Amino acid sequence: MDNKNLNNLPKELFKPLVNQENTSEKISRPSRTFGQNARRTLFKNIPAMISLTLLILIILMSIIGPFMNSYGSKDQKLEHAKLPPRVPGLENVSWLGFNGTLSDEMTGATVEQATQKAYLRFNKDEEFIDIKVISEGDGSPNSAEVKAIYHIYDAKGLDDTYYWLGTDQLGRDQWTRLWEGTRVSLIIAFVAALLDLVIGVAYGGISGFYGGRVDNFMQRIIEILAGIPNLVIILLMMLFLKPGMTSIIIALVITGWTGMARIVRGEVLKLKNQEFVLAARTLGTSNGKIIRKHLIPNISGIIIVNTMFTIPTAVFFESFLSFIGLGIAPPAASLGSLIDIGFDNMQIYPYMLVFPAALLSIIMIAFNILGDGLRDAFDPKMHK
Amino acid sequence: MSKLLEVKDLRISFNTYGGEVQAVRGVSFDLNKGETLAIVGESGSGKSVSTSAVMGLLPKSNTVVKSGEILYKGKDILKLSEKEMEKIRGKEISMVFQDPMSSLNPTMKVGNQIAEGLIKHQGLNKAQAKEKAIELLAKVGIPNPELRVNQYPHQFSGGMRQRVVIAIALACNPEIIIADEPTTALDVTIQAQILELMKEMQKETGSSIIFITHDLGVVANVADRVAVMYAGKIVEVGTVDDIFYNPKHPYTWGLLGSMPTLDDDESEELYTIPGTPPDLTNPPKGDAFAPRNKYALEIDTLYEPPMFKVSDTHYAATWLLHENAPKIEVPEAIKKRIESFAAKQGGNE
Amino acid sequence: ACGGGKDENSSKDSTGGDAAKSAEQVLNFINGDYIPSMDPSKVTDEFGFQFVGATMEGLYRLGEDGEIKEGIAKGEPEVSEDGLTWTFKLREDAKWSNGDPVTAHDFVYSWQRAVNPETGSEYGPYMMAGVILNADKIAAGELSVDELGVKAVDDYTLEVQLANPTPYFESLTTFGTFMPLNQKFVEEHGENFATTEATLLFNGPFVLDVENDNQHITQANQWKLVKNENYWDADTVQLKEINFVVSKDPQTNVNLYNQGEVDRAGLSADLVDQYVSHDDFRIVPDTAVFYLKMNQVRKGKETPLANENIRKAINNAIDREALVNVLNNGSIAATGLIPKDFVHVPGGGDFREENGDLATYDVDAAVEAWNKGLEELGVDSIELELLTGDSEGAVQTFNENLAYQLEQNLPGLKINIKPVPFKQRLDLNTAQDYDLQVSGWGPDYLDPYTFLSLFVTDGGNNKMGYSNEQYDALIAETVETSDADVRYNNFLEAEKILIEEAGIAPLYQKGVTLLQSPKIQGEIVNKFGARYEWKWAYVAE
Amino acid sequence: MSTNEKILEVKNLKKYFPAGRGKVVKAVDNISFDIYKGETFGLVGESGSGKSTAGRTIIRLYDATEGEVLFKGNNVHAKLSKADQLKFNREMQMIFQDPSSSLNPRMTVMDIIAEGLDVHRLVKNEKERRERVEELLEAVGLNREHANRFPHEFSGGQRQRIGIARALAVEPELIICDEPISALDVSIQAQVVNLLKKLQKERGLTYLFIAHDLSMVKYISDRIGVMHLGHMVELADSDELYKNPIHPYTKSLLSAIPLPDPAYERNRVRQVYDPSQLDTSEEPEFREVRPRHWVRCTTKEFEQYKRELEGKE
Amino acid sequence: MTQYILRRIGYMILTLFIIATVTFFLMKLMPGSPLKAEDKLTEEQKQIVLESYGLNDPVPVQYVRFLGNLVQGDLGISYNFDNTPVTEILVERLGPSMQLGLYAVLIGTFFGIILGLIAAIFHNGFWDYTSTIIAVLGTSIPSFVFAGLLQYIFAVELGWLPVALWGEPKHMVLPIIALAIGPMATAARFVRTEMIEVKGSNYIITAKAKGLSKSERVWKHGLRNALIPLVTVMGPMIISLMTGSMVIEKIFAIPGIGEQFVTSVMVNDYPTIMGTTLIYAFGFIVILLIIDLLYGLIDPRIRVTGGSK
Ligand SMILES: Nc1ncnc2c1ncn2[C@@H]1O[C@H](COP(=O)(O)OP(=O)(O)OP(=O)(O)O)[C@@H](O)[C@H]1O
Ligand SMILES: Nc1ncnc2c1ncn2[C@@H]1O[C@H](COP(=O)(O)OP(=O)(O)OP(=O)(O)O)[C@@H](O)[C@H]1O
Ligand SMILES: [Mg+2]
Ligand SMILES: [Mg+2]
Repeated sequence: MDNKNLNNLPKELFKPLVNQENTSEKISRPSRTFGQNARRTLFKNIPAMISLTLLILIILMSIIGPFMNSYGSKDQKLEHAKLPPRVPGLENVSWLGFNGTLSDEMTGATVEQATQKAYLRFNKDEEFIDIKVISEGDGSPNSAEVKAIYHIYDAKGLDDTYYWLGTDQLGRDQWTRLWEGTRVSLIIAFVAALLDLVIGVAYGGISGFYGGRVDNFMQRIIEILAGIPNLVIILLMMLFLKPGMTSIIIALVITGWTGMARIVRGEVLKLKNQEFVLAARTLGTSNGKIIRKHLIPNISGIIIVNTMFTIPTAVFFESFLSFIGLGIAPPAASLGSLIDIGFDNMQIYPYMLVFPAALLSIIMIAFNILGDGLRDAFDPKMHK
Repeated sequence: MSKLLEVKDLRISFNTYGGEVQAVRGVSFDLNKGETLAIVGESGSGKSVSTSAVMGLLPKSNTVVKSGEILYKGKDILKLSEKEMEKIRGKEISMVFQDPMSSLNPTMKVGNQIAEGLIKHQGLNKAQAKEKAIELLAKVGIPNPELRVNQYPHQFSGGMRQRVVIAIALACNPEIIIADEPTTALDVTIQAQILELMKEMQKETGSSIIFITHDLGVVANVADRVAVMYAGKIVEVGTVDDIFYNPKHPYTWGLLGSMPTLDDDESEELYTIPGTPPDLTNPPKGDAFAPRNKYALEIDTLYEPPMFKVSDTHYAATWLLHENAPKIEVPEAIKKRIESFAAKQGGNE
Repeated sequence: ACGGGKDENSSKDSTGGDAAKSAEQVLNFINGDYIPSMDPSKVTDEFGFQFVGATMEGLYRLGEDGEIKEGIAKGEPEVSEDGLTWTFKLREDAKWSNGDPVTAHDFVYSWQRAVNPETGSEYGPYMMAGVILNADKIAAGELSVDELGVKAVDDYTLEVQLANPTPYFESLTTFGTFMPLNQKFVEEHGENFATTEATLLFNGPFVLDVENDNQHITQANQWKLVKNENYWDADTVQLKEINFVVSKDPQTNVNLYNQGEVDRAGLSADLVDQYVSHDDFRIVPDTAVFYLKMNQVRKGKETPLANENIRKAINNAIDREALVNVLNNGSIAATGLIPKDFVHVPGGGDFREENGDLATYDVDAAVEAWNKGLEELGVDSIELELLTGDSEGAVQTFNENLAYQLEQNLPGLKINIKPVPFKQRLDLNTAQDYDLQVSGWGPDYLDPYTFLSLFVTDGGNNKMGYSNEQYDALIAETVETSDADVRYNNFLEAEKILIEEAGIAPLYQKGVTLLQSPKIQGEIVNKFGARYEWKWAYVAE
Repeated sequence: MSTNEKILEVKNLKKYFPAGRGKVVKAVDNISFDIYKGETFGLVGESGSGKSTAGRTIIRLYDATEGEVLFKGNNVHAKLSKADQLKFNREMQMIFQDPSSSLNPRMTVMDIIAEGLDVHRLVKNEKERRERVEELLEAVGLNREHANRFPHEFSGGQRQRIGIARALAVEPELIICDEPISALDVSIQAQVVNLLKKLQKERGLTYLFIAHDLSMVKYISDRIGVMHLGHMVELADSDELYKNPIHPYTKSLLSAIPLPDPAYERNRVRQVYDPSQLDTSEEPEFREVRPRHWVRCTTKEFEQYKRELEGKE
Repeated sequence: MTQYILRRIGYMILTLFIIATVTFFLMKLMPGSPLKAEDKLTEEQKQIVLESYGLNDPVPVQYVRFLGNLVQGDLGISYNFDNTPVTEILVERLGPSMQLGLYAVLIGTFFGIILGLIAAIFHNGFWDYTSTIIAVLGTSIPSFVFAGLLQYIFAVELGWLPVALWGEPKHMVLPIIALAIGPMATAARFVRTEMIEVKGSNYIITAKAKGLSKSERVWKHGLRNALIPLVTVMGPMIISLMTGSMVIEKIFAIPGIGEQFVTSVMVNDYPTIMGTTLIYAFGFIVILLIIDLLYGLIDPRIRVTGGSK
């Protein structure tokens, strides 16, 4: 507005403002709680939302997946053992690997020799084996190479049989077992994480809140626990308890809660000298109420985040236990036990490893990303 | 007096989740060689943003410079590349931050933190730079500088740390020192020492200082000229005497009135500015101060007031200065206070 | 060897191409684990026996097909009428690797040491009690070691007094526990004897060579067998060197084989499919037999398995062919306790063929017995625990299939698999705290007694409350007589009783699948004791 | 305003903190003062001089190392019955320095203010609770609509007012204000101070007002104590203290206050506090150099200060 | 300083003592014996053998003896390896594990730091996502799968490196890579988060105001401060890596303590389990002490000052 206009302003505008609104204390921002803000921030985090969706999907599948076909997870059918994945509709798209064939490359001095080997390799079912010559060879050892594709479903006369993810050595449907295994792994992980949470929060809370000698003593105990390798503790548990889910969970919890306790303690130590806690004390609020109303709500974010990171660790540890043979009792499966078996068959029946390992990795990645996302969401700095 | 720095119609916004924050909404001021310009205003009024812009310190990710130029010796700083800015920062224009506790790197020896700039801008070698660092420490009044250069910030008290920060700012004899609330975090006694130190240094080097604060006492102490900011704008600018003895803007009145003086009558209420500052994502139409202004006019809700000239050195942006506006006197409380100052001054002299 | 199903691998050199190099008498093998002990008196495990066997020589050595070959003893022993006094003539050119001669005193010392309670030997009392006169009493600390029935008539004549006529005594003397020891050397090293290469003394075809002489043998993960130039029959030994490394992962082992690092790699079941067509694929039969133990008394209480019909039902409900298919490692179905190709009945065929297929897969019979059993017990369902103690994939799968078969074939049966660490399974076995358990037994000498003595009432390995007076009497008689016909008749009879009343349910006879370089020649696979005999082995072009 | 009834007596109060390895920080080292009913007692001093520690020890947030605090004649640090303790909690309240950390970010303003009401069962039902909170909100100049909002939605000054409302809810007699305005903007400081004064007038409150902004303290307080390194170095009526500061530390403190008066500032001479000038011949004690004016000094200094004062008169 | 360390050592000894006691009694609770062929022996024969291990004494006597031996550095004789002191086993097996672990931690952290820095510098950019994905994958893929893949690709298919075994430097490459993935991922995440935090801190802005360039700010001012929290997590990580990874050691046929430990567990070799536990605990505590001292080195604020306060 330049000076020229200044003089043209109507006089009546220069009257004192009469109906001046009550200026006092207006808040223009919409009311949003911390939780709402956190949720908003989380919802805007695309990778975290993708992870969340994936996880929900995986959890759903672990419940309904086993019922999506007619096979039971424990039904053994040795004549159907080690069948590769075959999915109706996708079976004609050979590169997907869902066409129910096995293939291998064979070498020999001559094509003939290599072909014979290939027949030997695949039960001598010559009529169901396609041979593709890769290299003619010159008669020297292993110079000829052929690729054999074995139509195993046809060879076994299983025209209308489809194992979507193949079968294991006992002819059990991998799809069914994969999802049941996922369920078992997730239950172990969730329950372990939940118990970690309960014990860790209580212990860390008490340690941090009472401080001083109590704290010192409780921290020493944690230190001692951390100083004992968890395999020793787990071994002990395995001896005292029946092998199975419960003992795995207990073993996981016994070694796992200290992490949560440490974090909670740290937070409580920080919080308990915050002025709002002091204020509550001067009001005569009881300790219990201070913990419940003032401390816990303020560390809930960090607890949730930490739980998110505990879950994949538990899944992981369960699979390690399976790997060393202390895992879930057969015939039940877990992701870990499936991977363990798959690992033994890695080079020849890769599908036995690929699916459970991929699923485990996806679960791990998703929980990690979701955990990161939640951490951001609970960080007020990340709010708008 | 030559103009060292000219800021013209600077408008800066930040993109945030909550929308666009219009932090600076058309700020213009200039800085002459050797003078101290104080910028006052309440928290969030845009003091730091406008001065950080001069240093090119605003975060690149979400800052939008909507318009304006910042002319330093005739060059527009806003148009310089990062490389060119590096040559200006610390050498031509340097900065002292509010919080001496966090503005020093806790893991680096104090001496090295001072020497860095010297090595970078003056091409000194390490030994020379250290030599100079000791000199600077001595200059800002730190005893035992030879010993102190090799210590870490946590071994210094708050006041001493702020001295170190000042030493860093002074290291390359900059033309302009921007001090963003350099004493807010300090005790009164230490604040007084730091202020004395800054004035002394200025005398010695002839640098210009932009001094940001919301403590009017400090302003009275250090400033040659004062700019009062409100909601991203400068609402009044003038010499210290203009602002303190002849304030024109109601916001300035409020600021002055809300500070008790040692000889106030305790039974009287302090003069306050009601309400809260406007939300800068959605600044009000017209005069942003109007909603909190007892003396608001109808026009305030429609048009932004321009800068009215009060005197050659004194400008204020309030419709009250328009010729058509009703004559509104400085409120009693403020008037009384000014009078008491004058009386005391008389008494003193 | 003892019970259990631990797998091992070994293999030979297949560096292939280079003819000159392959003619070099060097082999490279993988060892499935560390050597836990090299002290002949203390050795208890497969690898210990393997390397004691390769580096030491007892009175005799096992040749092809269990044939007894001369060792330190010259010619056949002189046996007294009653079969209780055996006199061995020793060769005079046998030397220890430090040059000392090997004498009859070395045997006396060693055997006394093995039964001396202070030694803490486990195999000493086990192998010698009831065989050598007074061994049991000495081991129990009731007699002094001098009373052991072994004596050096002179430096090169050894006289042994047996407790019972033991027709298979010659084969026993090939066993690690019966190796001689040089008293001076052993006592010189005291506590440290047999802990490092420097504290070992050999008299066999090879000497053990660890890179660091002072490294604990048990901690070496690489070592060599080097031809022993002091061996009395050194001329026969062709191999210069056999290198060993410890590696446990089957996939890694096969990869090592394919890279030519080693000459033999064991194949786990999962790898067999991939390598059946490989030129070097081999199946090596083994004499270990695996069977299902059915515990009749658990923690002092009778289990449903005390009912004979229930046991019979289980025995008949097992499809052993399917099981060995699952194992996929060259194992064959076991139809009795005594393995195939182990011993022959006097003047006749293979013991196994002689006694026929005692355990058969017959679902109808199984169900019939099952229902009868249930009726007798007055229940309509039974829940049993199957203890498993091995993490190895194929064994686990095997157990799953076994459990599944039983559950499928016997309505109302529920089986819970309980996997525990290997050693812990043994502990639970000792405590007789299980229902079902797959257990295995490898022979310790060439006689059915090694198997059939297991299940006498309260026998050390019975641990399942099995007791049959007739069985006990038959077995006891085999100890007292040296008449081969009587003994074998008793053995055949006893096995029939055991299987027919389903004391155990035989499952399979172990086989080993491996990739092995064709250049390994002349290697003998023993039926007990040291698994491989390399004295006559050589590398072919 | 103030009466002669002592509401609080602090006697030789000491509060030491362990500083590891056997060392202690003497945060409050033997201070004594009384506060009369209805007055505002100001406590000033540089950062770390022990003001907050003193305040927190008085309100039992810390246990005293030594000495006693009598509130209405009762020893605060004695073992109290649950009922006595609750009573004490009602009668003495505290307002904190940091408006952002003194309110639980996860609670609504309603719950924050009502916390005291709940603890002391001062309301019978939800409706009454709501009414009380709204009343309090209005008393501190906020709107009743604010009750359901969360602290982060408020500006610093508003938050401080919520803190005041929380303290007021239990109708205390003595409020310890620990730098309630230090973290606020100038203009907002004035709002809060005005509010405190207004409430004092209306409700006859007594304040222990801790601050280091001396002009504000002077404005609000009837009497002022100056703390330095855990000691109380000077105590007097506020006018008296400003007019006749005696202790060199007080003098330097006063001379350092910047005033919003350029002309005055141009001429200001700062007095530097130099502890080495003090008499160290004996342990200084707190002495009354003139009625109602106490200084920590040695006998020698005592005489000297007395002389100085006489000279001034 | 010395006083501080001495006090810490006192604590360490106490903690170790408690751990030793706890594990001792736990082990006593567990079934199992040193016998290897127990099924072949009669009860009397077993007792005689057990006698030679001193296992027939009352538990308190065994405990006192155990402590006495422990003080002299004697951890007993393995149940699994004949006549082999546990100390011998630890010495032999710790070597390779520590070597691998140390290299893996060093290399992993180095690359992790680089990755984290790149991610932080290009916050929310392509490189940030890439390095975050690498880091998440690193923590998500089970190490045995990863080790198996490495072996398959680099040894079996490409033939660049040996499949397994131990002894020469080339044998270490694959196991180190497999082991380094974990620390790399952890370091990357930590450094990224910290660096982003540090980037916004006042002293970095001060450095910028001094005219320092971005790289100078990152390297001279940011890195050291961003590393401080990493140091705390490094402690447990180092000790768990240096005490061996059962999986990696098995797959690559490395004579390490991790594999040994699992074997000991499988065969109830209690003296070895105890010995390994104590070594682990000892290492854990020592590393924590070292970390604390290191912490002071990196962060002068925490430097444990002895003389001046
Ligand atoms: N990086 C940023 N992103 C978003 N908003 C910002 C950013 N920096 C500053 N602002 C906003 O810009 C406005 C002005 O901030 P500025 O820091 O200049 O205030 P100030 O006057 O310096 O206040 P104070 O006295 O508190 O330092 C504030 O509303 C602030 O929230
Ligand atoms: N909980 C505590 N533990 C140990 N030392 C403490 C504790 N609280 C305060 N101190 C120490 O006591 C001394 C006095 O602190 P206090 O907070 O009372 O000072 P203050 O005068 O309130 O300072 P400020 O103006 O900065 O608030 C300081 O040296 C401080 O470091
Ligand atoms: Mg600012
Ligand atoms: Mg304080």
